[in-house]
Amino acid sequence: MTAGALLSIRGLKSYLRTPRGLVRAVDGVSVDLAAGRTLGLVGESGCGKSILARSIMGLIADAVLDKAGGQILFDGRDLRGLSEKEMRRLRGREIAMIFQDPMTSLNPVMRVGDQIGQVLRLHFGSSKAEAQRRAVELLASVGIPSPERRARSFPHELSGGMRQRVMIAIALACDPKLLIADEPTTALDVTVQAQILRLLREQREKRGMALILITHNLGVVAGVADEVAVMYAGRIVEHGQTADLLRAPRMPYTAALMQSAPRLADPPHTRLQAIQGRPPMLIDPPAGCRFAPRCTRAAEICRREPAETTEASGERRWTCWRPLEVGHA
Amino acid sequence: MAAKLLRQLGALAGILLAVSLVAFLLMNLAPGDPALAILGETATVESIAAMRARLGLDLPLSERYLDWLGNVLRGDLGQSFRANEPVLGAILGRFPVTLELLIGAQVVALGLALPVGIYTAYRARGLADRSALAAALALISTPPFLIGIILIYVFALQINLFPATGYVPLSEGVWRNLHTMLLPILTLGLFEFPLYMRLLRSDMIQTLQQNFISLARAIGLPPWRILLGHALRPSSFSLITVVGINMGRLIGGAVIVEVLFGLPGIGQLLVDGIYQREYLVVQGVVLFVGVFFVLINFAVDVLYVMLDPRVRIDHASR
Amino acid sequence: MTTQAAETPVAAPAAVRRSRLSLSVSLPVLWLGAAALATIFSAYLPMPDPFRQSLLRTLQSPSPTNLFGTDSLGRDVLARSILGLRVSLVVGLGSVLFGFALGGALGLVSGFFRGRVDFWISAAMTLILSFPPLVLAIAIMSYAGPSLGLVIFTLGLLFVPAFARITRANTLSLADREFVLAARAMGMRNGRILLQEILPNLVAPLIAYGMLMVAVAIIGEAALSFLGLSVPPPQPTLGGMVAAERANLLDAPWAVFGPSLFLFLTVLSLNVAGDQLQRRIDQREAAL
Amino acid sequence: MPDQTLSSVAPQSDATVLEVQDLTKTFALAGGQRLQAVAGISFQIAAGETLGLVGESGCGKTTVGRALMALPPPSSGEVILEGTPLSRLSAAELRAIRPRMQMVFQDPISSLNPKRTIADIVAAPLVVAGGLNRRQRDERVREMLDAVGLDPGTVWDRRPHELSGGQCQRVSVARALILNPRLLVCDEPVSSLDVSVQAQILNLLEDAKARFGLTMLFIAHDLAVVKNISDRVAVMYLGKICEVAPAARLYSQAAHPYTVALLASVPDPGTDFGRRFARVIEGEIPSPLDPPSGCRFRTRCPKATAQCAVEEPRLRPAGENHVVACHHPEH
Repeated sequence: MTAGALLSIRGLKSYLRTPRGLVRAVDGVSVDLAAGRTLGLVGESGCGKSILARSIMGLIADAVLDKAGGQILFDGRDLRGLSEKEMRRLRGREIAMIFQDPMTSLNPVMRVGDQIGQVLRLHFGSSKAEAQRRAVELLASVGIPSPERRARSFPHELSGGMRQRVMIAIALACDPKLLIADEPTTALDVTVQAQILRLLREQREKRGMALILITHNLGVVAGVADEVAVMYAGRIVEHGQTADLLRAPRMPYTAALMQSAPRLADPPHTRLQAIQGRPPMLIDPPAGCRFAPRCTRAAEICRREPAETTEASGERRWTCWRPLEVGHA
Repeated sequence: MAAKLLRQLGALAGILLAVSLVAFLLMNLAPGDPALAILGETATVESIAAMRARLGLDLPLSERYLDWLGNVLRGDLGQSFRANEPVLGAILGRFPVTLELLIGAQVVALGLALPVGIYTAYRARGLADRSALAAALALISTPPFLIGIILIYVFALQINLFPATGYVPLSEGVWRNLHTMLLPILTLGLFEFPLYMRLLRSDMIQTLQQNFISLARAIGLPPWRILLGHALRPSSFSLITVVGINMGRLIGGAVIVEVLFGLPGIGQLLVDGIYQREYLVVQGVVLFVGVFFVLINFAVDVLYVMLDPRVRIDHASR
Repeated sequence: MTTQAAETPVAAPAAVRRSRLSLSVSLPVLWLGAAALATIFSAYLPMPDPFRQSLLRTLQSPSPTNLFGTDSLGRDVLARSILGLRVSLVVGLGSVLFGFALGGALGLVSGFFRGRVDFWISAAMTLILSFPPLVLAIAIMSYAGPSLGLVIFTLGLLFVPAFARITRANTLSLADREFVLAARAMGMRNGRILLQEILPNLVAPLIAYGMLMVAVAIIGEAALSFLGLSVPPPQPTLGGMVAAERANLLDAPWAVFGPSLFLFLTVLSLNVAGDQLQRRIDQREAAL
Repeated sequence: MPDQTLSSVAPQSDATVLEVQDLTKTFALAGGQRLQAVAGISFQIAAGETLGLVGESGCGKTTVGRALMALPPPSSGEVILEGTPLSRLSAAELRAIRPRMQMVFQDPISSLNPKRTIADIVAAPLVVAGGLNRRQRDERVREMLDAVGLDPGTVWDRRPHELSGGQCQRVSVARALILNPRLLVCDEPVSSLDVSVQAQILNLLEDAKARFGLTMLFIAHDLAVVKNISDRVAVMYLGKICEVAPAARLYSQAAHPYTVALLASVPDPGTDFGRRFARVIEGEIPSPLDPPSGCRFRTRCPKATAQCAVEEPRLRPAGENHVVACHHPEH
């Protein structure tokens, strides 16, 4: 583990109680993040990346969450050991989060200025006027034109991109040390996505906070993240510096993910390398490597035993019995 | 906005006209001769003809309607034969009793439904939630007269806390009035409570699953502030609508409760009118209640627009 | 073709939960079944004659011969309650079927064709909804004189807007679904789309709703008969029995609470079963 | 629009399967407002060609797809399918011609009736068309399921919710192809699927096109996906077409500033490490209720001049088989 990591997740297991059984949504995840760095967390739907994010925030109800093990060390404290009251002091103040759908993530019957202001009043005890003044400043800083007027708007009067900017303003209000962005641009158009990603990047640099960017889009990760963790079926299967990992994936799943997405650089009618089958059910995952049933390189051992994690130089890790050679992709 | 309001007022006028037509036709198309009904089986052919002429029954239907409507607009709903007083006067004289009953019942129902609904939504599937739901289901399955009879049996007959029947007007003191009105109000309130509670609970549960609630939690708000500050208002829109619409259900319930507790409200007037074949009284009450109900619903629509910014903006921008 | 999907369909989920009948379903169904049988075959049940009066045996407390005691005219309360329940069930089912047929058809047509048809149907529904339902029922019953057919018609009429509204809303949302567009795209006629694509998706929610409405209808009938505006005597009705005996509440509570219990259990059973059915449908919809 | 421009929108060779002339679609909103979702667009698709229609949300691309399928018909303009103008057809004639153009929708679950079995769903077009008995129909359904990569034995009696999104989309493709249509309109067929499944469906569509000799209109917002599957691409902005070019050429030599901005906004996992988003364009699509005068893109365009506000640019040639609607094209 990196010395002085802001966030250090150790063997985290978050299981969900559902009517159909216990879902091993996060099943032994370890990852570190230093202050001021950006981690891209990539995976397909249902791989557990959002559950991981909500576990860090402590946003999953006790009735549903089975804290099956592991630690979440933030600034030296284990978040799993904190009471709900202590977590509340942390949320929005030191760790902030933005969600996927900007259309439904703001309170529809509350003016956006008040929604920003209430964070400041809650954590800093600001007066109403002070909170309002800061809210306008924040709206301006996230690039919203005529912020005084916009502060009095209701969410449905704003476009999707504007709402996502408001969400970012709420998240930044208390200058958090860590911002978790869960698919912040998935619901947005590509030109607006670029605007939001640029905004996130600028704000991270300006404030020196750490950022976890959760997405299914490898391109988004490439543009924003310093390092990337690839998640599959509740586990992190590969982790490394962004350029290293994307140029030379070692875990076959990462490579397959990259080859299955069409790229602008390729000529028309390029045959895509589809991954056959679909991710396993996390109620009863396969015994060995969870990607083995879909993996073209899988051997006997892959199906039998969970893969071990290999650490290489340059903070590169992969969890695979039969990794690709460097330069394969 | 003004055009919108104008259009709504136009629709309101149309509905009111239609209501009056239904009230009129109900009486005039019904089988049986009203004149005969008034005079009884012993009436002679001449007296029936005289009564028909007096009631205007010998005129064509459309003419009778217009005549009647003109009278109604002037405030003349006809004369009650037995009591020998104007029908409108009889209605207005008794309406305060019914109104007190209705308002009291809504206060009781909402006073119970708000805390119970919010808490059960917050702790959905817990023990309190399940007990509250079971109680609500039992109450929904109990006809209003039965709720009243049980309350009478327990509070009037067994422990003698309140009178079983009778009415003391407000003018003779608030407490003396409440003493007679409490059981009727409670009856109607309990009849209405489970509906509101279940509605608020399910809307609230839906709201609590929304992303903006996750956001409210993610900025560190405590549960009670999330419940009251963020979840309650967006969850209460359908409750507000239903509280309005259910004035109708309550007026129906009020008829039963007034008969059961012997309260001199317009429900009692309606039923007496039916028993005594005072068809003008019946018609007057039906018309009055219909108009009252339509106006309440209109007011709720307007209130709704004022409460929900989404609707409000939509209306303003159009 | 080269791509063979290596995926295999998963087994139907949650089949485990569906097969087991919980108490909250079996008990109501049991009661409703027993009630239906008792009312159909009441003539063959070993009970006193529900119409025979006996001035010597008025307001008798419950005994082996009169399980629910006797009323103020000395008639057996249990036997009369069973006959009264028959009226409740017939009116409940009949009026809901009437409202279901008329309202469902109107809602389907107005949701599918929209436009002018929708406008006029909605206007007619608004008119019915402009009166408090029970007051409208009282008015119709009082003008036309009480009879079984009229009670069914009146209550059924009051259900028309509710069924029309729920059918219309479901039809509207279904008509926007892409599978209906796909059906149009393949050249399917409107009638066939309505019957084959839309109607099958409406049945389950409407049945659950219908069960809850039967409960409402039974309460409505009870209220009318409490006021003496339902089926005329000598036919006993549950509401009528309560109204007739409430003066004797202190001396003979059984004469009031006996029929009340029948009423309560029947309505409760319908509500519980309807709720359960609705919950299951919602769960299945959510799983889609 | 001058004829010369129209012909330049068309590919040089081959018979034309679909021709769209000046198509508009206007919706009446509550409160008397009118929304023009598609504001007069024209294009042609040659036999065997795939035309990609790409644009951001609200640009009217889905409306185009539905309008040319007459679901419901366009407000004005003409859709000509293999020489037959659809607006002149009676309802019965329209129903008769429908099998020649079929559609695959965006939402794999919602496009299949939840109450019917997969076999029923795929057979429905045959039932509507008539002419085959039960056995022959079953035989065709089996063939089609096989062709789209589903095992007929396993899925036959299943219902849509028992299949995955990718499998449902395969069923949709099977249903669309069972009557041997000439034209297949795909409306965002992969946008709700995961990347790995998306590749399966894109490959399937390519294979189906080759095997059944299809002509395709492929509507999507994802430029990389559109480039992958299309021969030519039309770019839409706020109800209008702003550029049409062969797929490879559009991506290398885009002429319209909007196309350029769109391409620059797509992040690429292979090359964009630590990118600064230097060429991000500002603002968002204006409301179609109140579109800008002149060129509709001018409010966000870095090259906009006074001319752009007054004069609406028409489509004009910008290279071989390439047209652009811009006063100041890139080349």
